Parts: sequence; structure tokens; C-alpha cells
Amino acid sequence: MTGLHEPTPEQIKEEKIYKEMGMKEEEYDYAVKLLGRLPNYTETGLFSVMWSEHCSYKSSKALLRKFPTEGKQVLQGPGEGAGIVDIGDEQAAVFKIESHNSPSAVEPYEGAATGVGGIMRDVFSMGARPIALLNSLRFGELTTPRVRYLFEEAVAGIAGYGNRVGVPTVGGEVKFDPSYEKNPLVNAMCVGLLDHKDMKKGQASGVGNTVIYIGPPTGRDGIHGATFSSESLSDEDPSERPSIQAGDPFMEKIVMEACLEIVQSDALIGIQDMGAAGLTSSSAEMASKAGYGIEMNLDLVPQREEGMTPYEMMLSESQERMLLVVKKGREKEIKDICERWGVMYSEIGHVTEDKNLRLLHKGKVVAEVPVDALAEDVPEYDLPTKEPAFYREQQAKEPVHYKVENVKETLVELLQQPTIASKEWVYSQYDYLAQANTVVSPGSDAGIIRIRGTNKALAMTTDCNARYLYLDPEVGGKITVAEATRNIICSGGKPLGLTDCLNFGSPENPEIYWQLDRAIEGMSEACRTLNTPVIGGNVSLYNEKGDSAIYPTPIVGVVGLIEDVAHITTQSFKNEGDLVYVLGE
Amino acid sequence: MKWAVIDFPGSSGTEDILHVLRSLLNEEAEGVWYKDTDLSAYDVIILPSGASFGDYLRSGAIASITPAIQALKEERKKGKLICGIGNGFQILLEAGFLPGAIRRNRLLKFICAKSKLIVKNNNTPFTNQYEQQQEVNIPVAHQYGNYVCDKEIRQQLEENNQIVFQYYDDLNGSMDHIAGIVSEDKRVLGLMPHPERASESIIGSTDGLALFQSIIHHWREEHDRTS
Amino acid sequence: MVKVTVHVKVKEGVINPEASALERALAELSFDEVKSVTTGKTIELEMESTESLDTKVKEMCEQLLVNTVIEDYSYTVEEENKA
Amino acid sequence: MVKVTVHVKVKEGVINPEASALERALAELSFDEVKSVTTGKTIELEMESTESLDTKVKEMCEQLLVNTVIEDYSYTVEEENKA
Ligand SMILES: Nc1ncnc2c1ncn2[C@@H]1O[C@H](COP(=O)(O)OP(=O)(O)O)[C@@H](O)[C@H]1O
Repeated sequence: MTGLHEPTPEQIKEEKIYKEMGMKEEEYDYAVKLLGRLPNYTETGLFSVMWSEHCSYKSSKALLRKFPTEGKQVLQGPGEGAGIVDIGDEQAAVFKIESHNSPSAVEPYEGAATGVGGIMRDVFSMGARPIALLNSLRFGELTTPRVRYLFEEAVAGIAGYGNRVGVPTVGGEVKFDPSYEKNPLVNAMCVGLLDHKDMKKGQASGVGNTVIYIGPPTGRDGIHGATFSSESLSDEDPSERPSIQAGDPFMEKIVMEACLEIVQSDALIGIQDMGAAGLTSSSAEMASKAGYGIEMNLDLVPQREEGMTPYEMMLSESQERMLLVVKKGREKEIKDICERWGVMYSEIGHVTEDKNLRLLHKGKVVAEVPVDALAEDVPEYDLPTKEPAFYREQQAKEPVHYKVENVKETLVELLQQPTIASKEWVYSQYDYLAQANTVVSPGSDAGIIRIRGTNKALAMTTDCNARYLYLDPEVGGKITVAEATRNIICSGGKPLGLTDCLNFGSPENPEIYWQLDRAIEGMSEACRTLNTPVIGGNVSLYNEKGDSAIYPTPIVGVVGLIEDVAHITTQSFKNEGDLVYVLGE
Repeated sequence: MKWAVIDFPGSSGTEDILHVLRSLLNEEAEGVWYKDTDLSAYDVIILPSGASFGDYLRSGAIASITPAIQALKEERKKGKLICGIGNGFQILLEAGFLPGAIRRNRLLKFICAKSKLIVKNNNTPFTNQYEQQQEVNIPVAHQYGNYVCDKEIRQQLEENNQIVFQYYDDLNGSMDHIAGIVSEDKRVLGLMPHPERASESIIGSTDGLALFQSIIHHWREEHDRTS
Repeated sequence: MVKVTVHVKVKEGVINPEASALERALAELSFDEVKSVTTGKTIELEMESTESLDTKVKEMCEQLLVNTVIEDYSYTVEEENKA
Repeated sequence: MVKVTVHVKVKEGVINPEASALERALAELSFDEVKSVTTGKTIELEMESTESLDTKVKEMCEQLLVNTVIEDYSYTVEEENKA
């Protein structure tokens, strides 16, 4: 059951080869127990990626449960590709934010571009057409050529991908601070518009139904990307790293159009994108959620490179691929749609009753693992927390009242800060007018997209002031949610729901885990008070290098409904002589 | 009068143009797939914006060799009105419907802007509803919009009034600020800015609508004359 | 099998924004030795060797690979050993 | 003066969507002789010949001309006659 040069199950155990794949000893032992025998190389790989923080949320799950996730507008909370909120008229808004931090630190253009691609697939796999993109960027100060390079290329990558797919990028934020110098953050958010009747899920049900792979062939790119992004960046030679995932926005566009046509068909049972941990996570999660198993013949997986092993195929993170489950006997309808769009189509397996993920390769069974062991019975950690000493010291200090001597000078100085200055350099590279629905372009509090055929519009924003969170994660968390919802309200909308991306340092450091816990506590309280439930999100931990972690940076994305486009307001002063009011204290 | 908007893999402007034609102007219009080999049923043919075939090799290059463009050559011989917007303009250049070529923007970056244009010739089937020298707000969004041609063609464009739209500012390095040109017989228009994104006040401008209205006006006049 | 390498360059006299940007960037990095930069593309075609190879290659170049309005091209042919 | 020509190609294993798009387009044009396509860039530098030419060229490539994370490069040097 092993590949030619792969270590045997015994070697994996004795030589602790699982450690190289990012698995801890206890985790390996637990996997052995779930499986009832020693896993072979491919199987160990399946466990290691599925149990990585990126896929399993093993260190954050306990905390994520604190988020309020319900509300009468919520049609789909956390647990699927993206969350869904009702907007009336049998329509819904679908949205999610996700990080692509570590790929962007290595190859900023492709890292940012594939981040945009991935989040779009999460949205259109729910059956929704992407109507807007946003992003949040954090970089070191723009004083070194390396940081400028990272920043410029990340922006170009977002533009290069989003613009070519024809989805407007209508909002986002950019901040510069030394804490991100070695760990830049690139978070991308996508908002889609869904007709209720088209709603789809990532589920593989119905014994005998066909499992279909669509999209470009699989290569060796990004193998172990999920594990890689769950570890701290090391200083090792970049060329030692797994080969970089690169994106093809043209492929994304035709795969998206094909999928949006496919979701109209009742032949489709389930659909999910092959994101982190590619074929492994999509198949195991779809089967596990539905209570079935999947058998796949890996010889039928389209391959870009020669001699790929089952391990490589299962762990590859080649972009723009989707996994579909289709009613047996109805495959032709789906195939025809793919052919019309020029999208590769391959029937690679079927749904089984036995709740196992069974993989065949060259006529042999090369892996057989219970899907629940991969997707459900994941180890969960309740990590120790510790209040950082500096926090107490900070709290004890008297507030400083800063005295401005020369108001004009100080104002000019402030406006020169890259973090405060206009971001037109960034958003002028984004096609924020694509689809001809943009009512408010970047530069105001929230981006606004009208909904054709109605009098309504959606307002959307991303926000986070990490300095506040650094000083007090709980209060900072509240402020972040309050700021984002305020931006929606100021634009004329009512917040419907929130998505978040929790960018933090290593959770194994009790002080960082404390930050995470307090931040979630604060955010949750604000969400409850403002009736803005959390409908999905993403966790990016281990953002640290050496002994410096980033500021705690939980980026939140909020989408709001504007009932009547007449309510839309923008932030600029309109006429001379208009009165200016200040609300609040 | 019947409109076609040719849809290529990677195009993204088709729906927006159909929306303007059908919902705002009550015209009969449909999307036509790039593999179609017969366009004879249509009176006006639009090539939309977007990154057809991913903009690979050169913007518009791969689209320019598709069956629909072969069919378009037949309709061109019959004098049908043809308009290429953004990527559509690039396709018309690559396929030889219009002279010259497009390069990457001078500063290399993609530019999205609510740009101002000047109407340089309102005596064409595409601009008769504008005033000569009128300043109009029609946005741009492109990375390859930097028009260039050789001296002879430049002179010909000038003498023949083929330059129809100019950017108010030097936006992308384009020669003579060229934003849009027509063929010598004025039956083919190519322009980089997006009139379909400037056809409703809710999205910021209605200045683009007159372009489509010009086509309707021209066609009706021509049609009334001949029938 | 033969390997045909097509070299495509922007015509002389046509401004090439990419090359100009590289010239500026190299100067900024103090590579003063560099007097001028030109950029181009190569397209390598692995193809069956036919008798009419030259005609074929020219056709491909003029129909698709090269925009002869602003680009010049040349090509080289290498025999490849059969595997 | 020397002319240095830098050839840049996408690393093996990294996708090259442009090449795939060309393969499909050439097939559609019925150029069936073509089995595979790869594409690359060339950058020609006209520069003073210094003793440390190789070091200089490598520096330029790694600092600016080539993205060594996803691209490989090689270069050739030609002597040029002084005008
Ligand atoms: N920070 C978070 N806040 C709320 N929900 C989260 C957060 N992080 C993850 N989730 C939810 O946990 C669920 C499990 O994620 P999953 O879909 O398996 O992985 P991924 O989001 O990486 O594709 C997702 O639906 C996601 O919305």
C-alpha cells in the first residue's frame, strides 16, 4: 500500500516522520487509534493536513464557539464555504474573508492573487455570483525596498486577479506598522449575490452518485500549503519551500461561469472548492458532512506533471479546481456545460455508504480512512492563557493628554503618514467599477453596490485597528466591530452580519492565546449588542518570526442592507455653508 | 433593429451592455457565443470589455482569431455598425478592423478612473447625440490602453477626423490622448472607456448612454431613408 | 521533432513602456553601466518537423504570435533527438 | 560595450497559463504540428563592459529583473563593436 520510495508505516512511526509533516506525537498516536492500525505515508499525509490548524481550527475552535452566530436574517452560519444572510425578495448576500498571509510573504503577487481566487471560489461554490471584493493589508513601514516590493506586488496581484475575473474591488484597508515587517497580512473578502433557489452546499450524499473533478490539472504546487501556513515562517532558503501556487484568473473566470450554470441544475448534489489541502479536504469534508463516504480513483485525476504519487495528488493546492457530486446518470448535463466553457471535466469517483475515504491508484487501494476521523474527530486544544505583564502596567498608567502646539503642522504631519494618507495609489489599480453596479467607490466609509432590478443596495467594509487590540484586546475587539458597523450605518445601511479573519501570533504562547481569547470575547459582545452575528470567518495563527509576533489583528468584514438607494450617504462635505455636527462624546 | 454582443471566454462586459440596451433603451439585444459562425441576423455588433482569453499573449490577440470574428469580417463587408469597448477595441485592432495597436499603460499599472473625455468628432454613427468638443464623464479601467500607430496612419486619422474621443488628461501615455477611433468609413468604432458603466445616474454618470442612442438614431435615419 | 524558438521584439521607434521602466529602475539601483534596455518575448514551439516548416512558422507568427504592427520577429530551429 | 541578453522562464512545476492558452489557440487554428508551447521573456542590456560583468548581471537579475521565487534565468554576453 505504499509508493515506491515512500517510508513504510513502521518507519513513519519509528523515525517520527509525521513530525516533518507537522504532526505532534500525541496527534499521531490518536490517528493510529482512530484508524486501528499504523497509517501509511499517504494516510499520514491526509491526517497531517486535515489536522493542521488551517483546516481543523484545533487551537481556536473552543474560542470560536463564543461568537454569536444566529439571527433571523442568517440563512447559513459558519460551517460552509461562506455564510449567507437574507436580503429579501428571495435573494441573499453571501460573504467570507480569508487570509493568504504566508504565501504572500514568499511571493507577494501570486500569494495575493491566489488569495482573491480562493475566496471567490468559496462564494460561488454556494451558488452565488461574486459581486464585490474587498481586502485588508498590513505591511511593515514603507522604508525598506523589501517592504515596498511586498506591498506593491501584493496590490498588483489583487488587481491582476480580481480585475481579470471581472469582479469589482470596492473596499479594503491598508496599514503600515513595524510589527508586520516580516509577517505581512493579506486578507481577501468576497461578497456574492444569491437567489435562494440556487443555494448549494458542500455535501456528498446518495450512494453511487458521481464525484466529478473540474478545473485545471493537478500539479505539485503548494503541497502541504495548509501545514506551511500553520507554522511560523522560518528563515530557511525560500527555494527549499514547496513550489509556489500560482493563479490563472482566466481559468477562475471560466470555472466560475461553468459552476454558476451548473448550480442551476438539480442534477448537482454538492459542490466545494479544492482550497487548502485540496482534494483531501474537499472530499473528506463533503462526505463527512453528509454522513457518507467517497471512493476515488486517482488515475482519473487530471495531472499536470508526470509520476505524481497519491500523496502529492491529495495534498496539492493547485488553484481553480472544484469538486462536485452529481446524481448518477445525469453526468452528461454537467459535462456539456464544462465543455462549452472549455473547462476540464473528469469523473473520478463515487459516493459510498461506508463513511470511508478510499483511494485507488494503479489498481490498488492506497488509502482508506474514515472521513470523520479526518474532518470531525479532530484533536482540540484548550491552551493555557496568561495575561501579559505589560498589559497590567499599561492599564495602571495615567492617560496621557497630548498637547498639540501647532495644529496645522501636526495635521500635515499626520496626513503624511502612509497609514493615514489617501489610498488612491492602491485602489486606482483595482477595477472598482466592473459589473456597472458600483454606487460608492473606494475612498468612503463603505463600498456600495446596487442590486439591479430592485431599489436596494449592499454596503460593505473591512476594518481593524490592531493598536487598540495590542493595548487591550477585549476593548479593541469591541472597537473593531463597532467601527465596521458604524461604517455601514454611516453609509445608509443596516448591518446584517459579520465575517472575521483572526490574524494572531502563535497560540502556543499563552500570552498570545490570552490576546485571542480576550479579542473574541470583546468582539462577541459587540456583535451581540449590535445584532450583527458572525456568519463565517477564518483563523490565521503563527504570524510571527523570531520572537516578534504581529499585533493581534482580527480583521472584520461587515455587509449591510440599504433598503432604498435614496438613503445612501457618503463621507465628504457637500456644500459650502452646510452645518457640521458632532455626535457622541 | 437587432443588436449582438459577442461573448468570449473571459469577457465580463456582456451583461452590462445587454442591461443598458434591454432595460434602459428597450432594444432587442442578445449575447452571441464566440463560436458562432453567422452574425447576419444582427444590425449592430458590439465587442464587450473584459479579459477575453485571459489577456494572454496580447490583449485581444486570441479572440481576434475566433470564428465569431471571422463572421464579423463578413458583416463588415456589408457595412454593418461595429463597436468595440475596452477589450473589444483591442480585438478590433488585433483583427485589423482598425489601424494601430495598444501597448501597456505608460506607468505599467492598471488604471481605474472616472475619467473625462472630449468628443472630437460628433459626426459619426456613434457620436451624433453628443456636441462637438463636449466634455463627458465616461470611466476607464484598463492596463493596456496606450494607443500607438505609425506616422502615416496618425496623419490619416487626423485628416479624416477618425479620432472620436480624447482623454482630457494624459491618462495612459496614449498618442494624442487617443481614447477612441473610427474606421475610415466611420462604420467601426473602438474605444477604451466604458460607456456602459456611465449609463445611469445611480452609478455616477449618464454620459455614456448617448453613444448607444447615437447608434439607434443613426440606424433609424439610415433605415427610414432606405425603406 | 524540432524546437522552434520565436523571438519577438517591439519595433524600433515604438516606445516600449516596460523597457523604459526597467531603465529607470536600474538607474535608481545605481547600475550606471547600463546604457539602454530592450525587452522581448520568446515563444518556444515543440513541433513535428514538416517540409513546409518555414511556411507554417510564418503563418503562426503572422496570424497569432506576433502583432506585426508594432513587433518584429525572428526564429531559430533546432533539431531534437527522438527519445 | 557589450550586449547582455537575459532569458527568463517560469520555473518547472509552476503553471504558465499563457503557454497553455497559446497551445489551445494554436490547436483551434489547426496548427496540429505543435505539440507544446513554452513562453519566456528576454531582457537585453546594452552596457559598458566591466571586469565584474558577471557579478553585476547576477545582481541585476536577482534584485530586479527576475523573480527568482518562480522564475529561472540564464544570460549570454556579446561583444559589440564601438561605433
Ligand atoms: N474567525 C472565525 N469566525 C467565525 N467562524 C469561523 C472563523 N474561522 C473559521 N470559522 C468557520 O469555521 C468553519 C470551518 O472552516 P472550513 O470551511 O472547514 O475551513 P476554511 O474556512 O479554511 O475553508 C468555516 O465555515 C468558517 O466560517
